Amino acid sequence: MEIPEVKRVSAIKKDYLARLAKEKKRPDGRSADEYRPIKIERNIIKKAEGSARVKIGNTMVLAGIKLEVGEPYPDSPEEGAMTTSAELPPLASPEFEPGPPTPDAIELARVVDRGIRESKYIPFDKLCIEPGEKVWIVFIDLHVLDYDGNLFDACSLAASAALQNTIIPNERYGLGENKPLPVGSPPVSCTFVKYENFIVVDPCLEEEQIAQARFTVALDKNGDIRAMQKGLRGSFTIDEIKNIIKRAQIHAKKIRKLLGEGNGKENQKS
Amino acid sequence: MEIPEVKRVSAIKKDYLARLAKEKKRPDGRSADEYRPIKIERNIIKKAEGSARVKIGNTMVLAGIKLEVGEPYPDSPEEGAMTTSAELPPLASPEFEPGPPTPDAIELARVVDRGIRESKYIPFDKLCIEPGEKVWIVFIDLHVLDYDGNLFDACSLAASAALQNTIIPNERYGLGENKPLPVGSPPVSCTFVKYENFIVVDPCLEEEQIAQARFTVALDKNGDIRAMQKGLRGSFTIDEIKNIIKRAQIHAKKIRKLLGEGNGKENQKS
Amino acid sequence: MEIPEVKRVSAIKKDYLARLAKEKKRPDGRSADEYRPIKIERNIIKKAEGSARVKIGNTMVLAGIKLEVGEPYPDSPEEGAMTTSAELPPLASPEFEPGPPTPDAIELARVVDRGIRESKYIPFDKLCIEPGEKVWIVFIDLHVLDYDGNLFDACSLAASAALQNTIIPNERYGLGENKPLPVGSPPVSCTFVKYENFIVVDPCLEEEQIAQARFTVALDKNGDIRAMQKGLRGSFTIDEIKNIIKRAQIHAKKIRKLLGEGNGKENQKS
Amino acid sequence: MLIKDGIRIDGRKPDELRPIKIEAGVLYRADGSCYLEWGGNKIMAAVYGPREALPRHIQDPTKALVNARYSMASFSVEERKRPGPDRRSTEISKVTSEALESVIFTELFPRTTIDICIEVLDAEAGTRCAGITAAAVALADAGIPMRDIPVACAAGKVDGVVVLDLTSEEDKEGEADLPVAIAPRTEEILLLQMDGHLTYKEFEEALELAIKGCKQVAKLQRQALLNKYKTFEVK
Amino acid sequence: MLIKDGIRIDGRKPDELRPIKIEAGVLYRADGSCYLEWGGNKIMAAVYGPREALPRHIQDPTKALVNARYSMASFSVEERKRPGPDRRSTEISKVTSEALESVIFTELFPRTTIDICIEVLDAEAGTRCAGITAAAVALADAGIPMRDIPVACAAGKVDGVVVLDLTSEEDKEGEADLPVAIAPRTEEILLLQMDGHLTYKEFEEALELAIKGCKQVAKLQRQALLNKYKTFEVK
Amino acid sequence: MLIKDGIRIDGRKPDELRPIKIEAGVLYRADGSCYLEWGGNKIMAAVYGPREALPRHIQDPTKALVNARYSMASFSVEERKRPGPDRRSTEISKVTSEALESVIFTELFPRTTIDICIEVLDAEAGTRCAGITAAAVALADAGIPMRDIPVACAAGKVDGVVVLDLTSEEDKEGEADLPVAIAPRTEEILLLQMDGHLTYKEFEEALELAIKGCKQVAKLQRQALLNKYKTFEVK
Repeated sequence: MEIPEVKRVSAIKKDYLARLAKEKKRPDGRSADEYRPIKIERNIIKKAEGSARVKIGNTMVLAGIKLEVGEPYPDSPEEGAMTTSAELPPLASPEFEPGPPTPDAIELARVVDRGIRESKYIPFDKLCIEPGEKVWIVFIDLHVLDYDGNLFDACSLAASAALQNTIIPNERYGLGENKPLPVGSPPVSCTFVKYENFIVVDPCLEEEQIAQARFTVALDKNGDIRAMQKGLRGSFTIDEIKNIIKRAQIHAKKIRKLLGEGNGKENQKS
Repeated sequence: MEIPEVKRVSAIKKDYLARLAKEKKRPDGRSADEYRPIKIERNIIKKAEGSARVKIGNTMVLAGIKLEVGEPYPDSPEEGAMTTSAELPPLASPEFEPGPPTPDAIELARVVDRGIRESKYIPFDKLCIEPGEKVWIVFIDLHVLDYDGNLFDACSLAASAALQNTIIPNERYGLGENKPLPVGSPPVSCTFVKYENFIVVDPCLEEEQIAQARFTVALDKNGDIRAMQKGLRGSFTIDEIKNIIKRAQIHAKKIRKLLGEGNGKENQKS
Repeated sequence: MEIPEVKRVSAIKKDYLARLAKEKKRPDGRSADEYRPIKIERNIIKKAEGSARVKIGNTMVLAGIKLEVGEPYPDSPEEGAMTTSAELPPLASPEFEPGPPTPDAIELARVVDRGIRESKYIPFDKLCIEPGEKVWIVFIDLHVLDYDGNLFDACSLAASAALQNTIIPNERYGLGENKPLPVGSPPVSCTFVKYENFIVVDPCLEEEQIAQARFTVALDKNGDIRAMQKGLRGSFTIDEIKNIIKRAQIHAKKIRKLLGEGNGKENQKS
Repeated sequence: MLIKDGIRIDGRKPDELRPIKIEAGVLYRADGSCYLEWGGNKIMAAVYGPREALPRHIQDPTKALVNARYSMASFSVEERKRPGPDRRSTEISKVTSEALESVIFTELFPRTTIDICIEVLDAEAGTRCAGITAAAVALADAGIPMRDIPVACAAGKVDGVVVLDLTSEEDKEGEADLPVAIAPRTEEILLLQMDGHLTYKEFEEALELAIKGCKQVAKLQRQALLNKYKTFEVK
Repeated sequence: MLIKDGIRIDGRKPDELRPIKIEAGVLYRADGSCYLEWGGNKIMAAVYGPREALPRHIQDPTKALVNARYSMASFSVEERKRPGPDRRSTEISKVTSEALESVIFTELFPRTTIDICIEVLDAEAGTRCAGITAAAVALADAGIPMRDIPVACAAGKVDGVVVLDLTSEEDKEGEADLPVAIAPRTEEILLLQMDGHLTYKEFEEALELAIKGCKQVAKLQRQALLNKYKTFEVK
Repeated sequence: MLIKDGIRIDGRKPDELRPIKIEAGVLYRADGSCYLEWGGNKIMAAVYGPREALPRHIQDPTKALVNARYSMASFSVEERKRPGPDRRSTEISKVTSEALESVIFTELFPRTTIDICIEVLDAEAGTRCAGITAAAVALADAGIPMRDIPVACAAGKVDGVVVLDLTSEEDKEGEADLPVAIAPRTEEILLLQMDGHLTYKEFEEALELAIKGCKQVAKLQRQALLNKYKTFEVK
């Protein structure tokens, strides 16, 4: 049982943000449909099979990919598997505490996981080593380093970028030469929050602290929906959700370019 | 470390029950040797290999049986195995809390387990698939749904009834056709508590809350003793225990009939 | 996060010990370089493959050795393995609590482990049963029974003594006759603490409670260093550490005799 | 092939619900409770509270905490589930708590907790929607003040067709699953999750269908609560 | 065959105890302690308290909490036991706490806890009775006010014969095990467990034998406590 | 053979450090932070506090608690590490906390905690020294009053030669590893661990070399802190 984050925001700050919202203004001066600057750095962890550090404003996350040989699931003997974990270490925020994953961390990891899985970004059928016996297991570990809001998009982007430069470590297992992990076209995640009936993309921490509802949608290269998640204790109207998805489709196209996608390149990869 | 349940009963209620006890009266008007109404429903969970819901008064428990193929113990390579767990979920009582099994839940499961095991209700030698390699493991899961006292008898009865209609899921493991789990004659458990020197069968919650000592005995079809457990921090005299067992022998005969036993049927089963 | 032990000592007692320290006196009248009486009893646990009880003053620990057949590590397929655990049960001190190993217990076990491992006391290459498949795993379990200071030396000594009389239980695994575990020459551990610039060997509990820094060194039969560990939040000067090691070399020679070492016997063993 | 001549493998039309049975006030100890059968699902829900939140440092001086716990019995699934929460049930507990808190007047009960227990006894696709639906009835049965009674239902896509209330097989073999919870009076969306593949147009269609389903289920919820009070009158 | 010509495999008669050695006051730090050897069992018991119960919310304002913890050393059994409590030791801790609390004047020490630690160092059948017996001596050694010194002993059935104080082999191959703890002055029964198969008549016989055993062990307990005080006198 | 003609396998001389890069103040949320690369190691350190120690019963009324937590990212090593603390990291957290507490004026901040987080993102031998070095910079960056800035470096023995700052291969194949942390102004020893085999004379030589290494690293720490303040000036 967690005390809602909102409790920790002073009443004065809350009032201030509410007044801004009524004028459709955000605390950092952005428009409702403006992302903070996004920066992707790849291949920064040598021990990982793939890695990427993503910054969205002051938020910083690191995704590391490891591959291990394991047994396939009985119902898909010729397919590899994937598991996604998120760490919210005390390093990244005064509110994070050491210990096993909180419900927040679990939800975060599972939403990122669904986006990747449902967009068929990793072709699991190409990760079989020996049918029914040995397949590659892809471990996606999301490590938050600095938390200033919007972990869903930062983690999703970091995972996608890290998978793009991931190596299958055949040599470590005596299976021949290392080669790149084949990937399809990545999902792109866009997150919005609603407070005082103001719906904004890419919330910063202050906005998340007073947000009543959150909505994340993961889109594929065609703008089709692959995963969605409504969060927090507020609600959305049907029209609000439809509108959010349309706004997300525009953002996703731009973000996709940062991944080197959206210009025909994705065909070469798959 | 648990705070004794008794603390939670108001002094007034305690006094009231004590006055009743002195007149050999119980709070719900029963005599010392009267069970609440018992109701058994079988085969109610489709996903389980066997199941039964038992109500004793307002107390309601659900037993579900699952069978899995596993390895035998090294010292009994040709015998199946059994494991019994009890869940006291917060659904069933304002006092139950989520988390790993409490000492109360562990004692409950182990006492039910001993009754079944020692009465040789499940013929483990008939649960061998491949000697030393593969045997059936019987999982008995006891789920308390409504807690108004006497979980020992309700859980024991639910487990016995559920095992009576359990299927060996050969098909799921490609081992031929499903067939009924062979069972012998079930144990019948009778529980008594003592408060203010008044010893009553089938305690309701109010009685358990002020009880000084508890006694459970599991009897076979001949009235022989297969398992016993004294509980709580009070004591019994030797004569009280002898007397309890004799009373239990009478109750067990009646309860056995609810299981379709006690009329020669049990011979057909074994 | 632990509250430092020192908090639990009254200010009066602390002052008293500090005054003694200025006169180079210890609370139990020993000199700075004097161990309390050491007593070793071997072979006291029948169920263990090896065991020893060590008393240093009022401190009492029991080491029990178990051997099991297990898989070797992939990078040393022809070598046995060893694992060392320490239990600080509530039996041994009013400050110890039940639960998983505390940082104190983990540090203790790891320092004892390093002394044994680095002095090559157990010849792991002689513990291979079937290369790459089966080796002996040596479990060293350190059980503290009475805690009056200096667990590092007591546990190290108990482990060394227990290993000296350990049997390889070939019979239990159908591998022929039992035979003694081959061992080399044991490490000897000496521990010092510093308080009020007074550095003493073999601290008793009162001294540990006010100690600012601790130093443990494990020496081999030649007086060479095999493991060291500085502990607690104080510091040592370079000269203090050099001096401690020289003092330890003298103590270790004496303690080694209690293990039946130091008189040429160790050659017969290896 | 999961749909043939417009009929699904269990004989339903695309916009048809599985059979649903709801009973309110079935438990003796709980402050409110509900037993619900929905297709092959069997769910027991109980509500305790508002009661003092303990330990005290978790209390919110401005409102009640809403704490739903979704749990599957170990025998409720094909392969026995190990007791205790896993990652999936932790996520479902979280989104369920959030969806239900939306409608509760929590500010009436500062420093308290409202505990909602959802036990899945038999599982066959759609347990989270069934759980929310049962929990909402249990909340009403407990007399917790709410601005509406939440209700949940999933839509999805199977063989290219948008359908209501997926079975296990449709969930596994189909193209998308969209569980939705709403406050039926205002049609506000309290919970929405989705995995699979939907075009924007298909999403609009599926959302509409899910809301239509929710409204049908809402009638059964109200009937169940009414039945309970009728029982009282008869006595 | 475990009994031949009325003699058991370890040479004992049916109503004979294994050799028992009890020593009180063996630990320096504990408020009370006892070392006990009983057949192949070696047990160390310690008592701490009465001391303030912490955290405070567990305090009982009317009496002391009695909290026994039975624990087996990992090297005390044939196959190494993983450290930490398992289900068996949790149950034994519970019934041991209850049995010992029966005789302690807990109402003299409200808001406190009396902690009893039982460590099985070497195990060979009957550890729970040995543990209770040792813990009772440690309680007396700690000066905890009790209305009697509890004592425990098991009886059982082997080869159809009711016998006292089973060995491992008799426990494994035999027909029944009946551990009993009593307050020896009044013969009240503080603990009674049983598994196996006994007719009512056999039970009566076994109970009588167990109580007889308890009374013999009780003499050794009192002697151990006396020895400790004698030691003081000599000094 | 790890040393050939006085040159180590990575081309270094025996008394040469691996390349080191230190950056202070790299995180937005933390009160102080440091990013450090040391050979193949990449470390992020953050400091929070002094802040009220909670729950209250852990507060020390005489001083701040210093609580360092060393943690390795699951992808920082060859074989994926399971998340969460293991025995090795628990020990390192303990000795790191003790080493850093040595220099902090904890008595200025009673009832508080100073939390130090060390995350190893990429690991290649010597992570505990790198972690302490980074944490010390983060403490200074957070403005925690210290009597000196701690610094750590290891020496060791490889192929019979005493060398500075071991690589993974040297650590694995070499004869000894001696991590040392000091307060560089006074040369007090705050942390010292060792495993392997050193004669007393070799130890003296290795300790001297480690301290020499520490002092070189200390210059880089000070430079990093200076760089940060310069950045402020420029702005």
